[in-house]
Amino acid sequence: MNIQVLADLWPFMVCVITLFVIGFYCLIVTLNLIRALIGIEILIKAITLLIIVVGYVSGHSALTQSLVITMIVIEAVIITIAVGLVVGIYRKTGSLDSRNIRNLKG
Amino acid sequence: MNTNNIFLPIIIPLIGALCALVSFKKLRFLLESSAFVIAAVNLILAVILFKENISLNIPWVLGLEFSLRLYHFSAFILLSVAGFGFLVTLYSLRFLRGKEYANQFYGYLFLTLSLANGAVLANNLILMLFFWEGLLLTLFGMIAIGNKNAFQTATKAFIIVGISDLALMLGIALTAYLAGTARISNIHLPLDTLGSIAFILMAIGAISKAGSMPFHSWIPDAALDAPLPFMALLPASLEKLLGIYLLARITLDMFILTTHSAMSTLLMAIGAITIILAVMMALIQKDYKRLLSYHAISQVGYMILGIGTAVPVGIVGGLFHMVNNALYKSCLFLTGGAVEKQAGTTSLEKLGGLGRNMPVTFICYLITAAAISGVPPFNGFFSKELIYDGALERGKIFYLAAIVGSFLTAASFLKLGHAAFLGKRSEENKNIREVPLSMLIPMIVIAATCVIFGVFNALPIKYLIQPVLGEGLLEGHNFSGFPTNMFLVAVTVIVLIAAFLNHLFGVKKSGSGLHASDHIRNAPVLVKIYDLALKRFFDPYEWGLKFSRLLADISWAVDRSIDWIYDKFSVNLTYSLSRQISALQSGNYSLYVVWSLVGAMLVFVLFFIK
Amino acid sequence: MMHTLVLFPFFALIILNLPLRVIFRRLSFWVVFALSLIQIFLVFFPQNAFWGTHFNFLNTFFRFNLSADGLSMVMLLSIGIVTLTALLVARQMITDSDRMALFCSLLLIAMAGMNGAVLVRDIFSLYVFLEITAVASYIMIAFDKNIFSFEGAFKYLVLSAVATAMMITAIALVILFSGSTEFYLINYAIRASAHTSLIVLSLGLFLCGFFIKAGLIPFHSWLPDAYSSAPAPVSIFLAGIVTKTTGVYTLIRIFISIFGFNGQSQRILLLAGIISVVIGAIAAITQKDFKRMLAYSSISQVGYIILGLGCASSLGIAGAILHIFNHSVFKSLLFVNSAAVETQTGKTNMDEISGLGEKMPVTAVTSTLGALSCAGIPPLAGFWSKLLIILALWVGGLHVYAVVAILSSVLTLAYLLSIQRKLFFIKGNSEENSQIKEAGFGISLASTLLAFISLATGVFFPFIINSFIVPFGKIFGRF
Amino acid sequence: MNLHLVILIALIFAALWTVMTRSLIRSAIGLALTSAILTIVMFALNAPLAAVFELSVCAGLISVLFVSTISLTHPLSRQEILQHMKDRLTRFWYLPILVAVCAIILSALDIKFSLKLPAHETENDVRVVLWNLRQFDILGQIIVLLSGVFGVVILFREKNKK
Repeated sequence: MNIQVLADLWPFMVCVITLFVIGFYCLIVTLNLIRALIGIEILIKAITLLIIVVGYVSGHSALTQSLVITMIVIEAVIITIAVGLVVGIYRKTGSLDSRNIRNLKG
Repeated sequence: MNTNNIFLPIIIPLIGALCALVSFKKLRFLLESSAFVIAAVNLILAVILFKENISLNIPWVLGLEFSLRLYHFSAFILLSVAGFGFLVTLYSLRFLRGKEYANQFYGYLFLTLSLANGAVLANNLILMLFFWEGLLLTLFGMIAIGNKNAFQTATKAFIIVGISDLALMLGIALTAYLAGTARISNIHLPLDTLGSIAFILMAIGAISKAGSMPFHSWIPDAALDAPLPFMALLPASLEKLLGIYLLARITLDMFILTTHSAMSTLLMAIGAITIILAVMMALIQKDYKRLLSYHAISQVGYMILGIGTAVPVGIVGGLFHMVNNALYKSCLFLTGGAVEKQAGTTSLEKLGGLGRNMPVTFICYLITAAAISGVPPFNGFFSKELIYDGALERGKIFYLAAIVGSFLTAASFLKLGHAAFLGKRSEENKNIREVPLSMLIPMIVIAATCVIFGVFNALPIKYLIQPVLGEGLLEGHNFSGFPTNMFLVAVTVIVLIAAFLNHLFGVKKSGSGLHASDHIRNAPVLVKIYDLALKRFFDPYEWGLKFSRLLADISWAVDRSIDWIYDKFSVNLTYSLSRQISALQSGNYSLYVVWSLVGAMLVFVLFFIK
Repeated sequence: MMHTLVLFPFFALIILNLPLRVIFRRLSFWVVFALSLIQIFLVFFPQNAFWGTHFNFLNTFFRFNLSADGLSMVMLLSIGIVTLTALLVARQMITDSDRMALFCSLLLIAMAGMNGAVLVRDIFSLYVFLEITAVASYIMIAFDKNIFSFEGAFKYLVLSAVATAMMITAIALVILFSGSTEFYLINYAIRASAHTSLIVLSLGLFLCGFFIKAGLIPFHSWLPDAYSSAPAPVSIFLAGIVTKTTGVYTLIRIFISIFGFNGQSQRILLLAGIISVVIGAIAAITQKDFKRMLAYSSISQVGYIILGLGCASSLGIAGAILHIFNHSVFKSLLFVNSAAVETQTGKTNMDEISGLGEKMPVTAVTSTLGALSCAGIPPLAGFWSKLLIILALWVGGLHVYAVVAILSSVLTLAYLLSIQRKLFFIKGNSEENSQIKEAGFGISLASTLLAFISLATGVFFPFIINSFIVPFGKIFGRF
Repeated sequence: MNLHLVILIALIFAALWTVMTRSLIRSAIGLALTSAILTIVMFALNAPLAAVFELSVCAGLISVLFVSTISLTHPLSRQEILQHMKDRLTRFWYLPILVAVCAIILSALDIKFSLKLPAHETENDVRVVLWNLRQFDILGQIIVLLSGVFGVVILFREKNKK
């Protein structure tokens, strides 16, 4: 690791933060359940990028790579489950509109 | 003798109480026999212990000591308590037969005996208070098992006696603080400012136990509602004994009551007022038991007057009067009970001419009524003479009150005797018979004792009462024998004759024994006072009720507004808040994410605010 | 020895789902039953020679960095108890043996996940095992496959994903300044380095992530929806232990093992705690649904735990840990009771149910005990832990917090007793209630057991304080 | 370095397109594209193994999952699509501006990290780290995969029965 690398860190950080903004915006604003999942996916992309950058900068890229591999597996499973839930909701309500899942309130 | 025997007077009645409370209704014989045996054992024990002098101090919880002391005064009271307990038990055996509450009554009776013995023996103020409060509970219980009004009356008694016990408690606390010890035999306090307060507080406890004004008002009510043996036992004898015992203890031992002190005058004033007011109320009663109950109050006045004089002759008179009163008053209540048992009522309107049906009862009544009126040579005469003597020494006004009380007492008993035992007998009373022997025996024994204590008055005075004062206080006097002050005797005799004449006048005017006192009742000024009194205008309890009702109204208003704050305002506020929060939970997950992000921002803001 | 707690459920899971499932299907209940009992046993006898000798060979295959301190032990005990309870209730409520086998497998996964999360000493492994627990929870919430359960599970998933995102970001930052993911190395790095802004950033992200998982206000919103939509045994499991492990335990762990306390973090904990305590209790008052009310109550109780943690004193942390245990007992108990009411009447709306006391005496009595414990009435268990927390607040000079905590306790008592009265003790509609019986053996057994634990913990508290709390004080003495 | 910047900007644009495109299918494809660009970044940052995983799992598996889900669901009618487009435009219109503002401000900040990082040990191979040092994570991965299987079994089984 050297000073040059550290100096280059900031553009990556900017990219990560921007991806976070896009992901959260999508998650909050969309009314489509699948697009909400895509928002979550973009969040995960941002995190993946962050970890890799951190590993690159700090010189622990083996560690961070293994972490990223584990994370990708887990997120894949979570997205699978989420898709399962979305399909279930679609079967019950006939649409992917998130306004259909506002039954539980109060 | 073993020191531990001092526990027996407390334990034996306690065993009796437990036996009685657990016994089944079916086993009436067992209940009655065990009650009789326990009462008898208690009496024998008191006799055996009479000459003993035992002192016992055991360290107890919280640094207090469990200390009992048996000496001539407490032994004397112990004997009296045991004696009355025995006689009342004997009487109750028949009176309570077939009553639902018999086992409860015996239980309370023995509990009362046990606690009374404890209170008499206690040589520690705290310990005494413990027994004293126990008596409050048994008092409540005994009244409450009477007729259907009894519970209300019991509550009234409980409140009145409870308040005065509270005063006693404060007094005890103050006394123990001032004296630095709670052991009664070590306390000798002067009556300075704090001492006077302590004295007054403890005296309130004592005289309210004895039933003096203004703590009397539950007694006439209880007379109607509670079981009759209760009246003979508690207000008539036991409570008087305990109250006056405590009063004597605080005036003789614990505080140094000098002859011309304000406290002494205060006590005498209370005594005098009690005598007059209670006997005036007694005069107009139309119920056997109620009339007697007012006399029970009135007689306390004599005792307080006597002890309050703080001169030897008065104190001896007061204590002697205490014994005498316990005797004749309980006997009078027992005759009342006999009448109630046989005639089914105690209302004087329905009674009359029972003297022929119940001769023994009548004779007992005659003797004891003469004794209470102060007719020589019965015991009442001698004690009253001593009290007159003492009162005259302190001031003519007290003597005057005492003698007027005596006149009215005599008048009211003439009226009572006339209305109940003489006069015209109604048809339904034709078949009334004399009461059974077990009820007669106590009456006869007590009446006989009245005569004996009168004729041989040296017996109680020399052996029972004068030792209490001790040689130092007596200064070589001996108050037994026939009164020495012939002037007083003459006045007494004149008063009694006047009372008799007054009665004849009343009978002639109204035409019956029952209304013989109506001319006094209808006298110009008195009529209004009486009217007010009958409306319970002079009953402090009623005042208290009215005052507390007023207080209740005020606090009701305050309470409503506070309640509104609690009940409506805060609840509605909480509910509306709750609904607002629920409304925020709209079910939209996007909103949830937004909240979480806002929360995260707040967390970071908090982190960077130092 | 501790690795067996993760490996046994894992092996059991594989064996039960081998192609011979037809045979093992019937066994699955007993396997989970035995495993949870073993776990409880292990907590009480951690040094037992049997585990030391017979299972050491596993160490040669696996190199796991696991250890258990007092906090982990309490969590393991709670996990064992709540799993057992959920299992007993599930046996009563899930009749189809195929579905029961699936449920048991999910329980095993969640159990392995939570045990792992409690035992690991590596921040990334902690994340992995939290995710295992979370995945199992999503599936369990959606187990009934009706629209409500899908909705609850989806909301939990979305919020949980947000929490995960925050948490991994924080982990990345931690790696950036410490170069490691192990607790003690991070702790060294924090003490040694001066990158305060990075440390604060990562701590803040951790806090937010775990606040979401623990359901503190204003991060709570998924919690009532998920609890109320889940099937009854899953509600018990979620409320009793899942959120406590994934949110509360992790919070305590990162504070005591990694970051330590400072003024700012303490203030955040206290504020989050007190807001949750008050708002959770207020929101619970007007709830119509039994389970939803309990969910809000859960938020409020978690607030107490966080308050105890926020004291940053050993007394407060001991109170917090004890309250986790007590909460997992009494809240599971109340959810078991709600399951009993739900199975017997078919309703969860409190306005439609009343006067069950005569018909369901066991439920009535045990739920009253649970409610009193929850409200902190002596001598039940909840009283002592709340007392410790409030005492710690007072001793720490946080008088306002202490007073508010006591007042909210009154509020808790108010709403819990009012529902007790409504459901069990007033006269109900006798026609409607005529068919209702006591819930079956499994539910009654579970509720009786939990009520007994709650009572025994309270009554024998003086013994417990000597054998558990004082050791806690030693462990956390350095903070 | 300039190359990095170009790739990063491409990544952001891919993500933006993913979010803002009106069709779900295009959105899924956009996600795959984002993943692919991320893979390039990861290769550039000296993380080849993770990059391969990213490409295979995220760009491959998850995109397939999304596409198949989208095809499972009922396609919208023409009018609905038009209505939908209007809605989306009004709601997503702000996102590019937000992203632009965010990116410009952050770039302008240009924070220089002056980290004193702990000296790291000799760099291990990824496989060594993964298999030897992070065994517990591997165990966790296996359990997660198993739970994923259970999830699929439970959540999708209804279709099989029908």
